Amino acid sequence: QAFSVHAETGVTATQIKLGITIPLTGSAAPGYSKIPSAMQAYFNYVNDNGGVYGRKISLVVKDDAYLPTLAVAKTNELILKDKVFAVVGALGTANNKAVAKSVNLGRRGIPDLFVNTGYSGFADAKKYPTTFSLFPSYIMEAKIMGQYIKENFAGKKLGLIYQDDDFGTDALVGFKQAGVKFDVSVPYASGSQSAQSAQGWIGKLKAAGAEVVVMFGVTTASGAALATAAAMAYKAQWILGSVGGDATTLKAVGVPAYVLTGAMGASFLPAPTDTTDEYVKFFQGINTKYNGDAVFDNNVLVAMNTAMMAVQALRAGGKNLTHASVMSGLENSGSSFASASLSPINYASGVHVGYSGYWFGTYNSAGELKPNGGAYSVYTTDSGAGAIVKSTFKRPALPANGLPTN
Amino acid sequence: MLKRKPTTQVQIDMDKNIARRKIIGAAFFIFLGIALYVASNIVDELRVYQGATVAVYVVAISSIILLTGYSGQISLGHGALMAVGAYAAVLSRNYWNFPIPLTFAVAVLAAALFGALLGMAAGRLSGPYLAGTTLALAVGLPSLANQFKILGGEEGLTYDVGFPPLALGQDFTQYKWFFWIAALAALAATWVIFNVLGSRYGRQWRALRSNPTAAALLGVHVARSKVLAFTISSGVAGLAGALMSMTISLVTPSAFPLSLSFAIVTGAVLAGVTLLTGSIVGAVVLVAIPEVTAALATHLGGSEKVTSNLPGLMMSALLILSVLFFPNGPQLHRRKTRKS
Amino acid sequence: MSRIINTLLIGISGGSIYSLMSLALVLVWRSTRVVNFAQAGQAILSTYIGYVVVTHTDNYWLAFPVALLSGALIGALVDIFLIRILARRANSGPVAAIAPVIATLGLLGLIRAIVGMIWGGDLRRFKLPVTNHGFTFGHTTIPFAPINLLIVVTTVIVMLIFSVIFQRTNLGLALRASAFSPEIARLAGVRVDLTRTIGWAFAGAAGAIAGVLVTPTNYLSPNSLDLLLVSGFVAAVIGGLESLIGAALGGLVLGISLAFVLEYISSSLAFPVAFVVLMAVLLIKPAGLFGGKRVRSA
Amino acid sequence: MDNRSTLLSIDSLSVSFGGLKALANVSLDLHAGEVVGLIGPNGAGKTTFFNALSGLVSVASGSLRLYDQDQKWPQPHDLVDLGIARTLQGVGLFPDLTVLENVMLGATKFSEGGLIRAALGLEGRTERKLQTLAMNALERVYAAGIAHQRVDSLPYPVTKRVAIARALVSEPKILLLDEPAGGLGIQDIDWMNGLIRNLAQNCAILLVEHHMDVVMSVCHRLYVLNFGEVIASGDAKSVRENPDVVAAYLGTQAVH
Amino acid sequence: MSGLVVNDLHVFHGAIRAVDGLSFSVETGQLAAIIGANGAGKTTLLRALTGLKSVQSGSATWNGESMLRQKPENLVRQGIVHVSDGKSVIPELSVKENLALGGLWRRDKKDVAIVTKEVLDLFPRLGERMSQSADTLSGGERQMLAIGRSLISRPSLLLLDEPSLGLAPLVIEQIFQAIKSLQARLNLTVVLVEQNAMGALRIADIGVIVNLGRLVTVGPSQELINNPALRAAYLGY
Ligand SMILES: Nc1ncnc2c1ncn2[C@@H]1O[C@H](COP(=O)(O)OP(=O)(O)OP(=O)(O)O)[C@@H](O)[C@H]1O
Ligand SMILES: Nc1ncnc2c1ncn2[C@@H]1O[C@H](COP(=O)(O)OP(=O)(O)OP(=O)(O)O)[C@@H](O)[C@H]1O
Ligand SMILES: [Mg+2]
Ligand SMILES: [Mg+2]
Repeated sequence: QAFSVHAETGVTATQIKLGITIPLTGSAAPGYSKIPSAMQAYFNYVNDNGGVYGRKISLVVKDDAYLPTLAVAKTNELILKDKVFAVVGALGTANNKAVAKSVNLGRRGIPDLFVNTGYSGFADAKKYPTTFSLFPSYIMEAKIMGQYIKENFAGKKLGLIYQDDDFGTDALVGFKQAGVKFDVSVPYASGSQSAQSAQGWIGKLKAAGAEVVVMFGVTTASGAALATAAAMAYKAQWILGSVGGDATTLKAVGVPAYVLTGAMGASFLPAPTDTTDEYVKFFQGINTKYNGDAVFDNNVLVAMNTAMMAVQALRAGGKNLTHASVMSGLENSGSSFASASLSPINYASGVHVGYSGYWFGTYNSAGELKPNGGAYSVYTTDSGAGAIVKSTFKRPALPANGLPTN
Repeated sequence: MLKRKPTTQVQIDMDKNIARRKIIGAAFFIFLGIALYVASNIVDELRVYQGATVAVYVVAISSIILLTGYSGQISLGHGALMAVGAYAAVLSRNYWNFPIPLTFAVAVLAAALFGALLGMAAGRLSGPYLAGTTLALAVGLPSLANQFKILGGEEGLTYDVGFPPLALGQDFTQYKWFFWIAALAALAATWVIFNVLGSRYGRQWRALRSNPTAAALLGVHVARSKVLAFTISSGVAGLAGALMSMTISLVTPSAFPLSLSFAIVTGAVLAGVTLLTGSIVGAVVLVAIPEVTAALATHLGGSEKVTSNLPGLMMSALLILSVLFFPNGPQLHRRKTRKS
Repeated sequence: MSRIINTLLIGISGGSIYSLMSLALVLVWRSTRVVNFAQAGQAILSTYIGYVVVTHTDNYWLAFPVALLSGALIGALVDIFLIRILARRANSGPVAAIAPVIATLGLLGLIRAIVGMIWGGDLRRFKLPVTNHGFTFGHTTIPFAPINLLIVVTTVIVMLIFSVIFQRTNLGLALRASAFSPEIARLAGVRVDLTRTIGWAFAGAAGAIAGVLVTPTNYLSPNSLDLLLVSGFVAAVIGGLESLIGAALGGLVLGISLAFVLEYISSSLAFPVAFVVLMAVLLIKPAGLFGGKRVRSA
Repeated sequence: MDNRSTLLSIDSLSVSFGGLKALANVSLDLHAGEVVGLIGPNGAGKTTFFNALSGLVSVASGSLRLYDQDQKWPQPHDLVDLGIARTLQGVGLFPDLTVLENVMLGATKFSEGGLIRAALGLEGRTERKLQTLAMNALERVYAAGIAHQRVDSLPYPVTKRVAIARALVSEPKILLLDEPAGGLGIQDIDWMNGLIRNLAQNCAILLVEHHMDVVMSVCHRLYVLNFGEVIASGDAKSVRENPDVVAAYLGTQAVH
Repeated sequence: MSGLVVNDLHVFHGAIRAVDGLSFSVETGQLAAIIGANGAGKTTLLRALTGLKSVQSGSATWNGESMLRQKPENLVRQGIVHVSDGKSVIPELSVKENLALGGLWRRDKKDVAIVTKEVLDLFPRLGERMSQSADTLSGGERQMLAIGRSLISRPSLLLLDEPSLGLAPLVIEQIFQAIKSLQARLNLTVVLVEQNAMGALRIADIGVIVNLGRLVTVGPSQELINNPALRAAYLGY
């Protein structure tokens, strides 16, 4: 392969420009709006320590208010005006779909790294050649959760609350594949969640006598459901999906600690409050020094973890950084990247989905998600008919000083 | 006191007037077409893309100008009608593989039909009641997409108008293709609206807007005429919806939020509500302001809390100032002379 | 049977919140003939002010009047600096009908941006004044809690106060006269500017009450009252915009219909149902349940 | 009984608003070539009579014959096709349209072609036709010179004439005029007198007016309404001297 | 100087000089009829005097104090009440409420009650329509309502813009008589703008004839009636 003489767009001798579209304003902003600055915090740390082969990373942030039209417009600005090298961590299923197709990142050959969505469609590397997902799909999550329920709550009456859009309907697919049937399921329209509507959900669950309830919705919905359940004296074993299970946010939306205690959650990352975890501890340090000591919640952890993955991807692209070199670097060595996730990373030639597994835990009275059985036990699967297997993956240790050396 | 012109002289003046209006109109559209063609070849790709968005907004704003500026009805739900058009277009494309122009026609017809039904139901409503109904429509309709598998849920349906024909050359980009399609559709749509507004239909709408009773006594079927305006406006909105979906290659409920409905009404006000040519100004402002304010916000700096909200702040402030100080849109002089 | 009653209770407690917001919208409509889309913005700002008080004093009952007063003040300022000028500048032609819509939408964006700048986008929690744990009879807990009772009672009180003011006092007559026909009201000696400002202040206070009552069971963010604005508006239109009783009833009709549809038909139809309920009411009575009479036409 | 053909014949028309009986058993005939005045105190029901005839209020009872045929009470938009045109009390023009446009609206029934033609810009012929008709009507009220001015820029007396032109342009057989001289100065009233007499050559006119000099000089016959009932009818002189009319309406010392 | 004094008043509508240097005065207790053709500037004059229209230059005083640049609602409190032309009632309110409006600002509620009763005696039609909304009134009934409301404000200077507009002859007579008797009984100063020149001059003490915004002549009304030149040009008899 010939060395390209002139540098790729967005790369100079001293700088690599990355871009992200994410809601900073509007109703989807709470939580997600923390992501860019947390990413930038980690990048700044890396920049202060020599950058990526001497190049400093800068992140251009665009507010898309969670609207596909704006996501396309802003990504166009990122690419055509700001001339970023790659897009990293862009959020939202519809947004990413629209961007991938309309801006046509694939045809332009621009890497679309670590999209922040559980949409299973991006697994199709032929259709989306430059798109790399990081998170397991919602189907995987539901499949694994279904397996867990079958193993642990056989014979109990099962209830489900889910967001009535792809997010939730993907989950239905997963549960079906896992062979779990719910005795009662309560869909809710995205945006309609509130304490008032939650009264209706809980009423239905209560009437059906559900003993185990899976909550597959956003945090404001799971918050409303939990708080209302407590208010209506409804007791059940709750299992929260990864999207709606951030304890810090749940507390902020008014879920008292005693309500959360005993509920279960699924995650691929360690709990953001788990200071015994070396990654969490390291990122908390970065957060204090570089991120103005923002509240360290799941979003911050996700952001910093994504940023660390991005740095490794850029390093994998080599000194002579090109779009192609980054993507082939990810395909070739991505599976060995250091990451906080307890799930293995699956990147390989033609495989663009990163994480594939979940572990289950129970919230303690301090709101920390503690692994069930005392130690992390991760199950992995794929979005299709693949089996659900217990993972033997051992997470790579945190690189020295949190600076990747791949 | 009143000067009288001989009839024949008046007659000639009138013929001249009609002819002049026609010629000016046609010349305007031809000139615009040429200007757009030239422009699409010299500006960069980002501007071409934005040009396509402007064209989409021109169509959407025109639909509001027809509805509000002429027939006097308010709609806060045109985003939903755009959704109807977009879904109709994408379904006809995905299921029957209709050619592109035909999908636009389907969009127009479907949205017009929907608008007609809505208009008939809402025909007796006026002012805030109509605003309220259409607002509820804007909130209620897009989320219905999740109820029907065929509509693809939140994830939406891919709307692919295909790559530009090879005949147009190698460096004819996808965005230029979008732009051509959108601009052509916008020209056609505004030309049709221009004609309708200049005809007796436009006259009737303006009449019933200010005095429905007097209009009825002149033989105008007020309710029917209002529904007609609603129908045409909806059809045009449907076209705008299909075009918008083309530019993002996707039809999804979240592309038609309440803020879209508000944005096009805003654009219409910036355009001067009664001024079809103003729709271009309104559309350009809608596309340009977010970019300009965001750039300005980055330039001014500050904490993230501040910079992320600054564009919204400036946009809103601008909006308020413009209705306060240019309520009649961007035109420089307004005919308000009273002759004694 | 208990299912029906539970659903009804859910509807009532949800509906009374809509009623409060709808009340605020009706108050503005009745004093200036403007549909105030910024109402949610004004309410959110007052609620944040209340939030500051609550977090500093840990006393909800102190935050309540502070929010109420700041709501009134914000309402008054909006009238003085925006609506008055608007009434002078955009008062004829088709633009007169939508200029207030645009101006208040702009104001909504402006306030949200300001709130976002000051407090950021994070979700925040507002202390509950009374518990949200449902009343318990024997072994059953009903979905109606002291907080719901508080909301319903406050709504009724607020409504009564404003009804009396509007229907029985000189101020009420002045308010209506100024709204319908400022010039003639002036010629009759009514201090129109002041009166309209008072109307806006009342509405601001009512909106603030809605904000501080609904937020404790949910959470606070710059957008957290958006949903309420839409349902409040729908409720107000159902009620006919003219009458305060209509506003309250509109809220209840909407709340109860939503509760029943979500319970018995599908729980994901919240938004379409709001539209259908509105259409149904307006088809039967085009000017809402308590709308004005038809004005003589020739 | 008059032997000229009866254009309009209304038999025992009643209209009520809630409890208020605005018209009670009003019967009225209008013959070709006639100018008939409808007078009476304020609130007697004159405008309501026009409104009932033009479908703006609903009729409680009573029957309508037009051109010697039974006729349902019309809807407002049917009026023009029935050969009836009406002016509104006050002015009732469309203020933000030009004079010509206002009058062209009155001629809409002569237009051809539908929406599609209009959308494609093929309406030129029809538009020209309407303009010609409108200009002719404006000529008849001596207002052709101001055809291209906006109505809200006109002096009041001129708007009154435009309003009449707008009614005329549909070539009605029956013209209903509601206070055409209201608010006019002396000179303009004289002028209006002449105009009405002139118009009467082409159509029958039903006239509501409070200016007695207009009424007395142009009307062939009068009906007097009071509290919704016809209290007198006949020629001008007999009505004028009818003591009931004097007591209810004219007053002892005629102001004009 | 007591009474109403207007001096060199100029009021523009854009470029139109609707009132173009008008000067005249009305003494306290007098009834002045302002006569002129359509568009003469009569309405504009009244609107300028009561703060509804801003003036270009000139002065206007009532009992020595300037009336200009004041809000209409404050002028009402000084006893200066204007009944505007044609539509001076609020159609959405009931007759009762329209009447009440005139007395809202007054402290002396007893007197408000008394004068309300007087008004209802003067216009019994209104009494029959008290709870009806004003939009159902006939043109004449509305005019009565507007005048009635103005009286409830207990004016000392009453400015009436074409009160006879659209009224039946008998009612015009009644209203003119009512104005005349109110003037005498309450020592009211009245400025009466009228198209109905003869009717107005008959009850007026002085007449002010305007044309195109300028004063043509001012004088005792009897003199004006008897002046053949004026009769021909402005009064139409
Ligand atoms: N829509 C309505 N609702 C209730 N009452 C009405 C309505 N329209 C008219 N009226 C009443 O009916 C009566 C007749 O009114 P109408 O307007 O016909 O009088 P008019 O003879 O035209 O009087 P004017 O000469 O003053 O115009 C009046 O007492 C009026 O108050
Ligand atoms: N709002 C306005 N804008 C522009 N010009 C106006 C306006 N109002 C009145 N005018 C003009 O000012 C002049 C005086 O009008 P004004 O209404 O004062 O006359 P008037 O004597 O009251 O007439 P009328 O007897 O018809 O009521 C006229 O030329 C009129 O066209
Ligand atoms: Mg009448
Ligand atoms: Mg006047």
